[in-house]
Amino acid sequence: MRLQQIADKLGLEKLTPVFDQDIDGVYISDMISDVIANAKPGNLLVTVQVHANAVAAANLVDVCAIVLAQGKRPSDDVLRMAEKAKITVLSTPLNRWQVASKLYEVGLR
Amino acid sequence: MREAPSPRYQLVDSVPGFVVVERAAPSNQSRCYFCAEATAPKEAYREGDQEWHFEEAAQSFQFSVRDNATGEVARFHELLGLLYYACLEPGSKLHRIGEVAHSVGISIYIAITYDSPDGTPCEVAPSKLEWLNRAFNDRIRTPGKKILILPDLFGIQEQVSSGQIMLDFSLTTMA
Amino acid sequence: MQLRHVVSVLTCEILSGDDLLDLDIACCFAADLMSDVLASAPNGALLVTGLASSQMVHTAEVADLAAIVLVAGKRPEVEALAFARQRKLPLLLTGLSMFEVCSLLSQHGLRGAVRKE
Amino acid sequence: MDRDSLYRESFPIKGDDFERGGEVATRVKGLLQQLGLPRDVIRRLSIANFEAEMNVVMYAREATLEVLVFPDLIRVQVVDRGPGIADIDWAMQEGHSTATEAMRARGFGAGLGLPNIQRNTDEFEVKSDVGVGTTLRYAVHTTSRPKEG
Repeated sequence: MRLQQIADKLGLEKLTPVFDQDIDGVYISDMISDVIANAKPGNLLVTVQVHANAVAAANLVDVCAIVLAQGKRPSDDVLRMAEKAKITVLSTPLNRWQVASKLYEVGLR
Repeated sequence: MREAPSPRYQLVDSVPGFVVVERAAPSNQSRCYFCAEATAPKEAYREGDQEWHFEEAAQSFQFSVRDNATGEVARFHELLGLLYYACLEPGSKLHRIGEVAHSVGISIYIAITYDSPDGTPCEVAPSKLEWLNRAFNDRIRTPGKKILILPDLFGIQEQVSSGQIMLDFSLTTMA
Repeated sequence: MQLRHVVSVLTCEILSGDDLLDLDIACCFAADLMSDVLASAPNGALLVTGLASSQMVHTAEVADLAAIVLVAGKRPEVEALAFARQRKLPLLLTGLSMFEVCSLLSQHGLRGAVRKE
Repeated sequence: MDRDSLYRESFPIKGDDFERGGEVATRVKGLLQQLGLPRDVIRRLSIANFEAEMNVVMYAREATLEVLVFPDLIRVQVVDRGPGIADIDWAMQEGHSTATEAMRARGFGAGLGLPNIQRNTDEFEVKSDVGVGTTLRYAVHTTSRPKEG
């Protein structure tokens, strides 16, 4: 499934331009070490972590996008960093649980 | 989900633990080490004329890299964390170098290491860094994108804060 | 959903609270940042987390949560386990990821937490 | 070279070998540490060496980085076989160092981190033949005499 489709279906707010690509699975964590160890390339990373290191880790493991749950918004510096690394940042007022349920409903595994 | 082809170099044997930061009195020297115990030790202890006190702990992990072609395994016990160049002060030397590399698709990360007992940073052998680079690059699927993990050629280790290194500090803050 | 149902859906190892499996779970909250749990988790929720330190159980106690599922095969700190047993706080382990836990439980009808304002 | 060096060592650099980018700078840093040089000297040389190495990795086919140790300075010579630099003055201008897209569009190969190499060294010289390659020579003065061994 494409990132743009997911963003539209879940009504996610785009904090950066969408760098559209195929999504391969979902990884939910707020822990940088977890993301480095376990997230897979092409994963959609769902988190409330808005620290610059979330972008640094996302870039390192080549996740396709970051979905910030609970309406979290990073600073403009962090958004610029993400955009530069071509990592899409999306935001939703839903919490992680709700995001997970919806992603599962639309068919992500 | 599509099955990715099995990469040659792989992160394996992930061991959870803590990065423990401790500080000595009276010298006020600080150092950090990895602790794979279930609980980070918080008791103060003496070493020579210094008394070391627990200062902070962050959840972290250590891992090995396996070469699936030969079965060889290298453990990265000296690696504390990675520092993304973009997390550094804009205009600093490394930030500028990182920007240049970024413009040709290379993401620079600096391997930040644990301290040896005398407080100086450990070093990651070049051959091991090559494995680390291959392990991360084998996972990349974005065409043209490359990860370059460098040792601290630039002497930045002493200038960076734990917040700039990819670690899970402040996870447990109950603010 | 009863806690025993959660255990079977996620094939959990029960570290604490094996006598509390009749407990009824109203809803679920997934988080690693404890400040987030305090701010947003409703009482009685099942906490799904990857944080293995004792702050995890302390936070669950303070926020009056029903039980904890530790994901991705992590083992809790010794102190965390002792605290959970002492306070009769069920502590479950699963090898599944946070996404798998959330999506499986929601498929089985468990609701997410409605955000506290 | 107008006088003999105390020690010299050559390090080959291969172009397009990203995962080993920085390896030569790392090995040279180890050598400089063994010589007991001041930390600032090591840092400045390491930055210059890394820049030079990355130039090769990004733009050239192959190169040799040679380190020459003198009592009062460390000299480095990087000879690459690559596209060369058509307009060295332009490549040396600050600001052009990061404009790689523009540089590539104008046919510049190396020259990417040249101003930074110059900034970090006490002597700096660049010679280039388009289509043949580029030779960088730079040196950092050591304030203290290198230790034996």
